[in-house]
Formats: sequence, structure tokens, C-alpha cells
Amino acid sequence: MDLKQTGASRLLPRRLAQGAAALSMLAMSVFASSAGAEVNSTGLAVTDTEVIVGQLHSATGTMAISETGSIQAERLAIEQINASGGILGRQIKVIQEDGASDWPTFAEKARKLLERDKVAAVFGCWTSASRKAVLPIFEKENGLLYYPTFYEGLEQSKNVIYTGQEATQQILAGLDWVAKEKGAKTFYLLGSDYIWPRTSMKIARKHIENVLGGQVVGEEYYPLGNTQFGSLTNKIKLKKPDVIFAAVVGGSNVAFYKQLKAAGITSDKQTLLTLSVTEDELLGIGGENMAGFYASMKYFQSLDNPNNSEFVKAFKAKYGNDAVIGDVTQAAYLGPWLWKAAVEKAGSFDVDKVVAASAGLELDTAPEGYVKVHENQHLWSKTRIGQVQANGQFAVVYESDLIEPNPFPKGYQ
Amino acid sequence: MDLSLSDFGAIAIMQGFNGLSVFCVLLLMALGLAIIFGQMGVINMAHGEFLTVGAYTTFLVSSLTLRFLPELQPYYFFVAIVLSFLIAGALGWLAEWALISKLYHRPLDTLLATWGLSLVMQQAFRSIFGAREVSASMPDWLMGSWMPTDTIDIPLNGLFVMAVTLLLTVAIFVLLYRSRWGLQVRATVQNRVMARSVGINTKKVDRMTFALGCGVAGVAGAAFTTIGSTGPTSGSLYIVDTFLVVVFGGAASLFGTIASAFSIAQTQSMAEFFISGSMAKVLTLSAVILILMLRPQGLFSLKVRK
Amino acid sequence: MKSFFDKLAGSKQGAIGFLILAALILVVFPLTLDAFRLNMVGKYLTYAFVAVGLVLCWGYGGILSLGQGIFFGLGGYCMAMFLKLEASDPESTRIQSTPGIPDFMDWNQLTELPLFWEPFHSFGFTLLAVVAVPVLLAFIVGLAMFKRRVGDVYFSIVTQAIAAILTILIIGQQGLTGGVNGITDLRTLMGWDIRSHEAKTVLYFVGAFLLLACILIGRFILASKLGRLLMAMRDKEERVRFSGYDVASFKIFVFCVAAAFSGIGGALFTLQVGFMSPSFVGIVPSIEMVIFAAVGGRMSLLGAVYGALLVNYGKTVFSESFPELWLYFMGGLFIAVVMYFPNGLAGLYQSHGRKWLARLGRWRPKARRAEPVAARPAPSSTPEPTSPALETTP
Amino acid sequence: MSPTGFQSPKPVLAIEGLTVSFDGFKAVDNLNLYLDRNEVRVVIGPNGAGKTTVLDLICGKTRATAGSIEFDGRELTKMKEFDIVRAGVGRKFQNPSIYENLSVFENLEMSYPAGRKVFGALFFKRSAEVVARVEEVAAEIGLADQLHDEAGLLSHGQKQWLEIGMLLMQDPALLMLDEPVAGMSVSERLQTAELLKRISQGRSVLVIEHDMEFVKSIAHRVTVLHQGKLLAEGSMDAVQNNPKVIEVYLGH
Repeated sequence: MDLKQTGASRLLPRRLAQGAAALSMLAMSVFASSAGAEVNSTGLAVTDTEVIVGQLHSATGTMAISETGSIQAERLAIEQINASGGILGRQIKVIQEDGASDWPTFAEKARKLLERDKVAAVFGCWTSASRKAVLPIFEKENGLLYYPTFYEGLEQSKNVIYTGQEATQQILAGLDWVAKEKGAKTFYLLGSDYIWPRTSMKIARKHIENVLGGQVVGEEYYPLGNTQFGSLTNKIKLKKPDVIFAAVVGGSNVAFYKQLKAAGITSDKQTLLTLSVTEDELLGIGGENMAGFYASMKYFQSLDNPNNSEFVKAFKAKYGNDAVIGDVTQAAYLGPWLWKAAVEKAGSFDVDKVVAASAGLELDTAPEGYVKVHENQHLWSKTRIGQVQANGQFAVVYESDLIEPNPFPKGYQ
Repeated sequence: MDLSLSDFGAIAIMQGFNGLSVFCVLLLMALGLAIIFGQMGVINMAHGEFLTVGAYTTFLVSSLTLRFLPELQPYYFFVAIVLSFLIAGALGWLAEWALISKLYHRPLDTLLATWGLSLVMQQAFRSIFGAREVSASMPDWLMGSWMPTDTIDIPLNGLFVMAVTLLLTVAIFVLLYRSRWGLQVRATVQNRVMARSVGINTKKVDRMTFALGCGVAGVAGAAFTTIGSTGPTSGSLYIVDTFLVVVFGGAASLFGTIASAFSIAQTQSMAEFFISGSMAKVLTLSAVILILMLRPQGLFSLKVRK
Repeated sequence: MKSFFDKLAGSKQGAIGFLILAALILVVFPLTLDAFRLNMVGKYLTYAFVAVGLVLCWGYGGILSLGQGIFFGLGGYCMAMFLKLEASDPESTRIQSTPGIPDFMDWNQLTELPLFWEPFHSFGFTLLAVVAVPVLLAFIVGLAMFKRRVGDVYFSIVTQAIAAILTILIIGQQGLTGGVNGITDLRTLMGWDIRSHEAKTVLYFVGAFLLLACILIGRFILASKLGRLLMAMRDKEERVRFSGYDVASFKIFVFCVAAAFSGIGGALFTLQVGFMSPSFVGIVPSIEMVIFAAVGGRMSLLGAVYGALLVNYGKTVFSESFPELWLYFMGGLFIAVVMYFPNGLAGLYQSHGRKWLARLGRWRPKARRAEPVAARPAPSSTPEPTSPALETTP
Repeated sequence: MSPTGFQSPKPVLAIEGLTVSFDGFKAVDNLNLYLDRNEVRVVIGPNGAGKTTVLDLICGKTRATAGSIEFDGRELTKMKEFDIVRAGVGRKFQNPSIYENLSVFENLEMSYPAGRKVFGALFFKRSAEVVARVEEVAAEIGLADQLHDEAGLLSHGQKQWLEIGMLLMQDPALLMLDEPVAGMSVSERLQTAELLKRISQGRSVLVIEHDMEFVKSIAHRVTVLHQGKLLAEGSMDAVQNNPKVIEVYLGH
């Protein structure tokens, strides 16, 4: 990976030329090593003892806040897989790249991982924007991306396995629950101003109006990073909705809940259901500031099942007792395991074969419980409603049946 | 919609309070910058990071109090504010000594150098406190709302920010316009050479002014933990707004800063109530820029004979 | 005609500097770098357009715009709109509820193409728009600001605020602009697959030639009377005004030129990278572009290119090897350059490199009389020893 | 040459009722001043009398609160600075204001009245005509030998002359000089006086000056300002013996 070319040492062209020549020879020697054609017919970085994968998240920049958990979970899964003998007898080696919260950097690093490093799979991306930036590269180079974040749907690439929920899985079950349990009729929709909240709220509005027979009394978007929600709290008081349905993200999240609480909009008077607060965000918001509100997710750290307690134990053993695990972290943890299962089912690292083997794949060791890969490469999953506790955890108050992923929901577009 | 007249009155009162509260937030952010920019002509792009220093100091004090002296938890905030002022001020002092003092004759370059400083500080926060946001535990008396009637909720943290803003503004006014030190600062601003020749140590004045501005930013950061987030990049969320407030007010006038914070806050607060948050922001910023184009010196600036 | 070419090439030394850069990006890089790295250099070169523009308007004109990302982004968006329309033919978008419009519009329930998208079906119009849209905005902003004599620092802050507004607008109007994701998944340019290595290489050369052309245009401007007026204005604006010049119109002109260069850079960026997003319009990239110019030397057109190449290369290397240290490095570099090397690489070359080269006896730069170019930080008015910039303009 | 012999029926510059106030303070108060063609007029007055402000008002740097400034039949108070220059008003600042890092030649060339618009400047050519004009002016101001030196290297007096030369390039009908001999040696003052006498041929000159010897040597008429108002006007001798003037200068 140490590349000797420099962008501007114009005085040393000869050394440059030598460096490049040496490099190309090196590259050839690395990938010429034989790995049985049956497990690797497309020139991936697979030897008899080792397989290289990529990890592509933001370790720096504004998104590092969110992506740190995913990086940790993927590492943990890979270590556990290696400890249990690796994949098809090969140890997994990770090349980690930093997308630096910058979408072209994501694209550049994705190209590097696929073209130069020939990685067999990439675990990475967090925001939709970064996924959209790398998608054409994965399709062109026929790479394989495991994408962990719950997202807006409207996408289905043969080169991506989506381990988080698409919007309808997360939203519809949550709305059904508040409508039934809380008898909610009026809803106030609100989010940060970008594609995921807007798409989610669109789906929510259709469901509220067409299926639940309820009414949307307000729909609002605030710029990313907005910290002033005083006018909003007043508008909410004016409209008196049964439910606030929120998808505010990032630094705005903290400001929003602190100001909500200060304005006297607390769980004893108001029901609030959010799509965007996991245990990670609660660290910044402070559990006491939104205690009693609800979140709709497929996973909470407090889930009570043997898979999860083992996962939480391992995670804390590695990253310290204060570490928390949010929905996306768990979904990221699934990535390497799903890949391992698919590779072993296919008996090959070839992307096409792995993808083909993925459909219908079942995993009953997932911390969230049982998951299954759909033909559309999203996961069947359950949606849970968690109630925020003052200690920064959620108490699970409801669990749905297994929900089919539907990234292009008819009637909701 | 079933809405009584008294409900409507209550909303109007709360909305009015909200405007005031946004005004205080803007003013608090801008005060430190107004001192530095107005008195020294220095553009401090790292201003947001000095806010963050205050926020992290508050977080540290809160954690330490919780761990070692939990019974004092309700009162730690006062200590945090003082410490924030001192730490941010000391860092500002250092920054002036190492960077700014070398660049006084190149105002655009201070802008660039302090931007570099802000990058370094952000990464330092990340290295020390981690990339994730943290949350200082708030004393109970700061959270919740004051309810003068059944329908009116006045947020306590908003009142707190207001009180801090008021105290700080008064303190700065007294310091600048009633103290001997303030006289030296103003003398230095008006005529550096003359000030030096009458025995004012202008270097020291500069350094203290910069440190004061940063210290005030630290206090603002501490106060903002009650209403906003604390993370490595939290401070940078405020920077554009802050600059606009100062520039809009007319750089050399503290009174201008106050007036400008007030008008921007009221515009934004009103606009947010009637249109969506995003468009309100665009509308406010555009209005400020338009007015700046008509009055490039800002709202308040003395007409002087040159 | 002779004098015209003289103006382009500058002195003998300037011509040599230019030829070295041309050789480097046209011959050395393509021969020594593999397709992946060459594509990266191609991306860096698109930033160099902005840096070259900044040398003109900041280094020489004294106008520090912290919103050059606006123009880079506008140029890029114009190109992206054309490519997106091409990628959204009814055949490949048949699963949408309204085939034939870009996918993000379909997700946002738009059922027909917005009016302002229509002209971007035409490649000719797009090429025009890539330059014209940024220039038009720069003209309006410049007219409003410079005619009203908005001061330098104020100008910087206002450009920054405009960048913020534009970002919020683009993100907020996602049905029209693609929102925060930007305009993605661009595939072909008039049927030609821009994602292949061959296409990237061709685009690299197109970018390199255009960049060299922009440098020559920059030189022509600086060598003309207008170039001298810019410097004169930077130091003695009143004198110029009371010599009968409309100072504002010159500032507007150079700001527009910088905007045009940025727009071209942005369009090439879209072609190289395959998407455009609002993250290039914002404040952070705009300031980073100033770093490129500052590192290379704010008074040197050639230096700006080296600055863009080096800083980005450093960014890549650092973020691959020491992601934690990257911001320290970037921040430290910024501080060091501003404080100790205000003329950047070009200044270093002037003070050290040239002597070193002369000692090596490779070539001895000839002293020329009455060098009009002064390489020194913009706003200082105290006389200090001056030295000609790297390429020694006229 | 007869300084007072030529009486134009119509003054080239007519200032009437000119007033400017800064936040209530009237720096120039209801001033009337008429300048004839080919006249050299010196404005004197104690510090703060409003002398420089009058020049600022004429050249458009400061905008009048009330009153009119008519130059060659054109009203200047509403015109833009560069239009005023193009109409034929040249102004030298108190501190020498030249382009330090351009050569003397380029400094002069910069003021050549061609290529003043953006594209004109972009395609401006240094024609033989331009070179001849620059050399002519350089000879006039005594800098012919320093033509290719960097202007920053000139002596203080030479910088003053260079700035005057830059104005001459524009061939203005009205030349305004703010303390042209400040900081000059005695011999330089004499040379400057000679220069002024030469260049005032065919144009009107308005000078602000403190050095009474110098004033005497060049002035056709003298105007005395005090606290923004006209105190006295007339020949040097008359003004010097005016009791009001004596009181202002010596009194208090």
C-alpha cells in the first residue's frame, strides 16, 4: 500500500518511473499467487490462507460520531470469525479506509479497495449520500458492499446487501403500534432536511392518511445542524398532535430533545415516536432528557435473548464497559457473518456466486434474533418499539412479527 | 381546530419568549467575537471551537462532580461556567501569543490561520473526548419549565441562557466603557501608535482582549450545553450565524451587535413559525445579506471624517 | 502577434516553469501512474482550477472569496444535470412511475421535468452554462458588493454565508436537485461510457489541457495593464479610483474570471468522479480550496497547481496511513503556510530553490529590469523587499 | 505672465453653499468658492479648518450634505469619482500615493487616459504614443533618469513629483494638490514651485499648503478657511494683513 509516486516531485522523474515499475511488479506478484480457481475465479485478493476484505467508514469528520460503532462491530465480527477458523479455512485480513465524511473520498477509496486491493467484500458506508457515491463503482467493478444503516429504500443493487431496515419495515410497524396502543389520530411529522427523513415522512403520511385514517397536522424539516427549535415547540403546542413522529439527526437531535423537555413537552403529556435515536444518540442527548419517549428500531441493546447477551458481553469486553450498541452497530455486526454464511454456502468468494447464495440465507445467531436475506437483498426482520429509560437504554415494549423488506413499496411512493 | 383565545395568547407569549431566547443565543455567541473583531479587527474562525472548549469543560466538571461529589451536582454549573471562562480564556491567550500577534497587519491571513487552528482543535477534541457526542447531566433546576399559567410554559434553560447573556453583556459593557482597562482597549483600537506612545502596553492589551473574547465564548459554550449538543464539531454549527450577527451589527459597535442579534433572531423566529425551518433559515440569511449590500458598514457604524 | 505570445509565455523563466508543469501533467504522470492514481490526479487537477482562479482574485486582486465552492458546485451541477438526463432515458427508468425523468424526481413525486432542467438536454447549452451560470452569479454578487465597496473581510464573510444558503437550498429542494445525496449514478456522455479507464484517461487529458489553457489566460490577464491595475488597487485603491478607474468593475471582472475557472473545474470534476453533491458547495471545501492556493503560493498561477496536487496527495496519504493525524496535519500546514511562508511553495522556491538550482549550474535566471510583479502578501502596505513570483509574469 | 490679468467671465469651478456634516459636526459650512481658468489658488487655514474635506468633496471622495459644485458646466456632487476624474479633475493626496512596487514608467503609464475600462485595460497596448507621453511627463517632473526604477526606491520628494506626474498624464483642467511640499527640503521646494508654475499653464490649480513662503511664490489668490467657513479671500498680501486671519492664526 505504500505508493512511491508523488504528485509533484517534478525534479525526480526517473525515480518516479522506477517506483511505478517496481509497484506494478509487486502488484502482479501479490495477485498471481494461486488460490483454487473454484473459490476465486475473478482475481480477488484471496490466497490459500488469507482473504482480504475492505472496511470503508468515516473515522474522521462529522460522520465519525455515527460510524465509530459500525467500525467496531465489524471488527469484532471479523475477529470472532477468524478465531473460529476463518472462512473456507482462510483468515480474514482487513484493509480499513477512511471516507473522512466526504463523499468523493468514499468513491475514491471504494475504487482503491476494488481496483487495487481486489477485496472480496467491503463492509461500509453509513449515510445514503456515501452509498450513492460508491454505488456506481461497486456496480462497475462488480464488488460487494454490506451496508448497515436503516435507510429510505428506493434502491436495490445486485452489489449491495442491506443489513439495516428499509423505511417501510421501520415505519409502518411503529405507526400501527401507536395507532393501536395510544389511539393516536393526529400526527406531527418532523425531520432533518434531507432525503431519508423526507422519504420516511412521505411513507408515514400515506400510511397515516390511507391506512390508519388519521390526520397529519404538521410536517416540518430543519436544516442539518439546526440548533434552535423554540418555534417548533410552540407550533407543536398549537397543533396538539397525539403523536410527534420525529427523524431529526446529528447535533440537531440533542438540541431538539433538550428544548422539547425544557418547553414542557415531556412523555407524561405527549407521545413521541422517533426513527433516529439509538443508544448511540442517547449518549449525546442524555437519557433523562427524553425518558418515556419511544423509538422504532429492529434492535435495542437491551433485547433479551441468548445471542444478544453474548454479543453485548463480547462487545463490552473488547471496547469497554461504557460502550453502547445501537441499531446500526448491530446491523454492521451482521455483515461479516452474513458474508461468511454466503461464501460457505456458495463454496466460493466470487461476488456473483456469493450474491446468488445470499438470497434465502438464514442466520439464527443474530443478536436481533432470526434474520433471513430476501431476494431483494434486504433482510426480513422484526421491528421493536423501545421506550427510553433515564439510564440511556431502551425498554422493549413491543415486538412485531417478521416483516418482509419492501424497498419499492407500492402505494407509498 | 379547537383553540381558545387564551390558548392563542399563550402561544403568542411563548413565541415572543422564543424570539428573545434565540436572540440571547445569538448574542451570547457573538459577544466574544464582537469583542475580538470589533476591537482588534481579527477574524477568529476558531471561535466555534472556543465555544466547544466551554462545553467540554462543563461536561468534565459535571462528570467529575457526579463521580466524586454527587451531592453537589445541582450546583456544579456555576463552577463549570467560571472554569470555562478561565480555560477558554487561557487557550485564547496562548493562541494570541503563538499565532495572532504575528499577523495583525494581515487581517485576511488571521482568518486563514485561525481556520487552521479550528481544524487542529476539532481533532484534539476528537482525540481526547472521542468522536461521539457527550452529554453533561443537567441539574434538575435547569430542566423543565416555569408555568405562570396553565397554558404557558417558559423553558428554564432558556431563562438561564438569558440570565447569563444579560450578566455577561452588562459585565462587558462595564469592562469596556467604565474600567481603565477598557479605556486602554478603546484607545488602542483608535490609534495604536498614539496609545503606545502614552505608555499603554498595546501588546498586552491585544492579548487580554483576545483572551477575554475567547473566555466569553467559553461561557457561551457552557451555557449552550443546556440547549444544544456537545461534540467535536458542535462549535462549527454556530460560526456562520455568529459572523453574520457581528458583521450585520457593524463591527465596531457592541450596541450594533445587540441590535443585529435581536433583529436576526426575531426575523428567524417569526419566519420559522409561519414557514418551514429550512426556508426560514434561507430567508433570514438572504435578508441579512441583502441589507448588508445596501449598508455595507452594517447597521450601526459611526460616520467619521477620515 | 509576437507580443501576444510574449504575454502568454512571460519571461524565459516563466516559459520554462510552464513547460515543466505541462510536461509533468501531460507526460510524466500519464507514463508513470496507473489508471487509478492517474484518475486521482485528474480529480486533484479539477481543484487546481479553483486555486488558479483564487490566485487571480485573491493573490493579485486582494479579494478573498470563501465561497469558491459555490462556483465549483454550480459548474459541476450543470454538467451533472446534463449527464443525469442522459442517464434517465425512458428505457433505463422504466420501473419509475414517471419514466424518463431522473430517479430522485420520481421519488419526490415529480411527474414532469422542471422547466429549468429542460435546456440541459443540449450539450452545447450545458457547456455554455458551466461557465455562464457561475459567472452570472459572480457578476451579481460582485456588482452588489464591490459597487457598494464592501470591505475585504466583509466580502469573505458574505461569500461564506452565500455558500451556506446555497447548500441549504440545494439540500432542501431535493425534488429539483437530488438533495443531500446530490446527482449520482452518471454513466455516459453522449453515449460514451465515462466510467471506463480509457474514458477517465481521456478526461484527464482534457482537464490537463484546459487547466494549462486557464493558466495561460491567467497569465495574459496578469501581463496586461489590467493585471497591473489589480495589484495597484490591492495596495492603493484610492489612487486608482482617483486616476479615473472604476475600481469595482475590475474587481467584478477578476471575480467572474475566478468563478468561470471554478465552474470549469467543477464540470470536469463531475465527469471524473461521476457525481456532484452539495458537499462541494459548502464552506469547508471552499476554504480548503483557499489552502491549495495558499500552499502553492497565492501569487503564483503555477504554484496553485502544485499546491492543489500536493495538499490532496498529502490528504490521501495521511488519511490512508494516519487518519487520526490528518486534521492536525492540515491545520498545522495551514497555520505554518500563513505564518511562515505567506508566498507558499512559490515563495520558497524563490528564496531557496532558485539559488540552489543556480548553484547546480543548470540555468541562471537572468535579472530583468523593472519587474512589475511583486510576490508578497496582499494587504500589507509597508514597503518590503520584493521578489518576482515563480513564473514571473510579464 | 500676468497672474491676475486674465479674468474669465465664467469661473471654471464654482462652489456654492457647500456643506457637509458628520454626525452633526459641520466640517464645511456654507462655503462659496470660485476658481478662474488658469488660476493658481492656494487654500490655507489652521488644522481642522476643512481644507482637505473641500478637496474630498470636489473629487467625490466625500459626498456633500448640501450645496453645489459646478465644474466646467457640470455638477460634480452627484457624479461618480471616476467620472469626475474623466471630466478633468486630478487630485494628489496628502501622503504620496504611488504604486511602490511598479516602476516609475508603469506608475505614469497607469494614469494614461486610455484603457480605463475592463476590456480596454485587458487589451491595452504600450504604443509609441504612450511611451512618448510618459517620457515627456517624466522629463517635466525631473524623473527621466529614474524611469525604470521601482517607485518605492524614490526619495520622498521624488515620490511627490511622481504623483504630480501621474496627474499630468491625465492632462486635467483642474489640478488639486494637498500639501505638495510637505516633508521636502528647501531646494526641493524651489523645484516644486517651478514645476507648479510650468504646469499651471493652461489649467487651474487648487493647492492646500502650510508653507507660507511656498504659498507666496505660487499663489495668484489665497483663500483662508476657518472652522469650515470662508474667512478671507484675496491676494497673499491682503490676506496676510487681514486682522481676522491674524487672529485665527495667532490669537486664542
